Amino acid sequence: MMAECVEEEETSVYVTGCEAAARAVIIAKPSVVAAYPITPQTEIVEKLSLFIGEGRHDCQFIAVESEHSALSACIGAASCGARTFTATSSHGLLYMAEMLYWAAIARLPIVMANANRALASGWNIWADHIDSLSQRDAGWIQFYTSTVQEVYDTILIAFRVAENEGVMLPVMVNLDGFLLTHINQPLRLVDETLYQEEFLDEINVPHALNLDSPHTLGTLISPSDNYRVQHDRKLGMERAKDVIKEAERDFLRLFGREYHPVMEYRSDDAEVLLLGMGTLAKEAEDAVDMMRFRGIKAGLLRLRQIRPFPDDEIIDAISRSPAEKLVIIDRDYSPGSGGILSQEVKTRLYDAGIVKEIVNVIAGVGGQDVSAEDMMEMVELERGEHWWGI
Amino acid sequence: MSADKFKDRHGFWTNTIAREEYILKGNSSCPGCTAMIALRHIFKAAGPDTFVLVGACCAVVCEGVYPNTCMALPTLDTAFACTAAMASGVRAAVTDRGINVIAIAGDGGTVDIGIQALSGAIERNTDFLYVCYDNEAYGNTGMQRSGSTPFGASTTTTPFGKKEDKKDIAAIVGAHNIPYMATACPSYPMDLERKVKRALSIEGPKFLHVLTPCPPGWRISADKGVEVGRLAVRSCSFFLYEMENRELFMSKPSIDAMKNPIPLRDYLSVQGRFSRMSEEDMKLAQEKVNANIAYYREVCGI
Amino acid sequence: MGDIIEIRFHSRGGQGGATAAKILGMAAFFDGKYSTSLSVYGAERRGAALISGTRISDTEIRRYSSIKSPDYVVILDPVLVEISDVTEGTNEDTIFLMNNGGECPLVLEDYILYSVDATSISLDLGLKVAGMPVLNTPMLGALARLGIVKQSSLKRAIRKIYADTRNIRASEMAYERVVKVQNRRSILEESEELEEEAYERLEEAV
Amino acid sequence: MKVKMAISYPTVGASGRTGDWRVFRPVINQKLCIHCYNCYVFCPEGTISPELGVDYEYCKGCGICANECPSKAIRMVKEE
Repeated sequence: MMAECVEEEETSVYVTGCEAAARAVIIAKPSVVAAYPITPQTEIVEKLSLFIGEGRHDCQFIAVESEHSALSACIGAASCGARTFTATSSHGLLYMAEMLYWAAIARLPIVMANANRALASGWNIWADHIDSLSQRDAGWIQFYTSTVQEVYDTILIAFRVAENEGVMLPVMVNLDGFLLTHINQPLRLVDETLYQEEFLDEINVPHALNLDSPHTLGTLISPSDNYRVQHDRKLGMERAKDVIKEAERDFLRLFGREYHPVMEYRSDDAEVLLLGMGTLAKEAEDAVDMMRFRGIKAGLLRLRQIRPFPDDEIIDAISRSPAEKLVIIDRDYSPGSGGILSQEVKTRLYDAGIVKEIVNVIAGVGGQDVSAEDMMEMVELERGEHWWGI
Repeated sequence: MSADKFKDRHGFWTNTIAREEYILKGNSSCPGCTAMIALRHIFKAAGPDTFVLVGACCAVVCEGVYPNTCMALPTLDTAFACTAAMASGVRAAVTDRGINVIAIAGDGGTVDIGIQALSGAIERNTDFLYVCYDNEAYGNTGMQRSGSTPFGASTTTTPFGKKEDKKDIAAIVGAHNIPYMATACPSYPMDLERKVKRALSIEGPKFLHVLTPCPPGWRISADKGVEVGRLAVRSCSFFLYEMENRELFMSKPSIDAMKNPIPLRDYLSVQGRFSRMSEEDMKLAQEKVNANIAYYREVCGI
Repeated sequence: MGDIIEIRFHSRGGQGGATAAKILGMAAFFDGKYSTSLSVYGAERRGAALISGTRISDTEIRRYSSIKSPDYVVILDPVLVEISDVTEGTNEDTIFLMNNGGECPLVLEDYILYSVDATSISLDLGLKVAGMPVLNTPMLGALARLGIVKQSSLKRAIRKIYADTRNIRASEMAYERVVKVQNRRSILEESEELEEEAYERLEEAV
Repeated sequence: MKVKMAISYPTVGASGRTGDWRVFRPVINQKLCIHCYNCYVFCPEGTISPELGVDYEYCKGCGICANECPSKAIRMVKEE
């Protein structure tokens, strides 16, 4: 019986998306974590305070009084060269909005987990991509994940991307509220030593404040200089494209799990392509298999990042498949304009001179329950915008 | 203190003022800005091992334009609402007790938009000194009323005089049971420096409320800022005191003033912003001051 | 795609329905299977009806949408039969497991129904949280008896989640005490069986 | 550093030659000076040195020094 009391070192566990996120953060060893609770992100903060409290990792946990302050504290710490992490969701993200832009323009490699959730009025705590997509122009690199494993792996990758000397931009890792935050799935853990020694270098914020040679960050800036700074941020975002791919390659080499900016599923010979992000796009794999079983050659493209937008990868994947019809599922909506993801994709298609029949399905908004069976019906829809289930 | 001292020949300014200037000359402050006098002495008292945060306020404009700054200390400019929160972040990254973290913000950034972050940072026991320099309005945007604008003062958003009282930020901060808190005025620079040094010697959150007359905003001439600051203290419109562990110690200039205060009118009438104040309001304002004097007499047993 | 076993739990806030889904999923994970478990909160309030669920499969599960046609329905609190639609999306093969003394509610007359008195088991063991008897671990013990997960894996999962070892005992007791409930369906099945037996006997006799 | 940052470095005259803003210039009469250092202490700009020299390059001419001088040793003189 004694043997049972001794926990063998685990290589895989069964946890929620929130716990996976917290476990990844601890491995990356930030020195400052500042966060404020909000459903459905709260468990990340709770687990982190537990891990830090248990002494698993020496880190300062700042329990701030608002999300605005959470990101502000991270900005303060990162400006002094510290590795920082925060997490939020929905209204919290929008409350942070001012500082989101601030962090990106100040070129601070902060990593944040955002639990995608709808916005009030009419309190809704369920999955919706509008919170993060409303902030897509803030200058943050934005990943969208679809399994508990992917949440964990992507946060591990995020620190390396953010801190790359040519990138120096904050990274937001999005996970669908409840569908990923609260779901339990098996999670394979990485070898912490291998990660720390082979994958992630010591943080170096080249513009961090120091006493030896004092400087000021954030003084007034003239229009022409501001323009240059914004242009340089654009260059950082462009460099991030390659840095992400390189990090994903190294991750595969060291830890055996494969990620790409665009995850293709049976798309090479597809006659109809589904396209989406997050858990909806993961469930779409089931839809593709079922359609194939019925003789419909379906395929799927799942976007893992919307900023920087993987232009080349998406054009390459679409032009490689014979599909004439593209069904883009948006778990978001820009009133007066349309599905945001669909607009993003259409822009790239136009630039590449590709004409497809585009079906834009607004589905899963506000946590609407959408299944693989529903997606099988979506491919029957005609060109244009459709609100699923209305 | 690594700064080398200079000796005065009359022993009036004893050799406690550091010679180093941490705000370099040639910055954008208005001529006669008393906030700059205050900041100058605060940094002299703090010394070179100091990280500074400057919220959105006049001081951030005074720093100058990229790629230059007048600040000779490592300085982080912050957004309006979050100065104290960013200071918590800086302190989390700079854990060495030998290094000071000083956050600077104006009255608007402290008593209005920044009060939540300030309250949070104090409650979290952030080891830093928060300085609110109070020019009693939003000076940067051209003198609009703030929560700190006094009764009767006309601003661009209270063109006929403010009807409400000045928010007592020091009392609000005091209610957090903060280890050290003080009020000061650059018209009494040695008192100010002493309070900064005392504050920095204590671990935990510290708060300094500094009244800084603003020549353009208060409509006084550029050479009168220091003098008007003195009138504020002598009329007991503004009290200089320290509070340590909930015990209040009135400072010497205010003790003297409380014994024999000058009429409030002497302080208000020299400022253009009170020129529209009615006789009735003037009387009311004096009554409010009298009540304050009575209150502090009771508290300090003077 | 693989075959997925879907289990739906009906409980009320504070009874541990969400944790039940997690423990069951973890037990399946210990069995070497892939599983996901999700609680669908109404509101995180004590007493409010809530649904949680577990999916178990030999291969990766890519489903996130709600469980629409459960293979098993577990009812932690008998009251829920009255106040929520426990039969939603079920079919004639759906197996029900209910916490009660072995009687059959009207709506479940035509289903395969098992029962265990989880409330009594917990009360006997003094197993209470915030004054309420713990219902999830005994119900899971009963569920293990129905063969969804190995009992050893279940006990390992319970140990991971709860420090109180009485939870293991509760699951063991429920494992022993779960019974098939006599209802219209079972009587019909039984009579069909009897008829068949009689027919067989008749054939033998002839 | 690969990335260009908006870093501002400490500079005397970060906002230019602020002495040009001046309308009146302070002139210290050393004979009347009692070395109280009020002018040094109260100067918002730090343009009066402890040796009581005025840096006219950056002095904005606010006149606080003259106003605070107890011996009237500082006169504000109109700039030519």
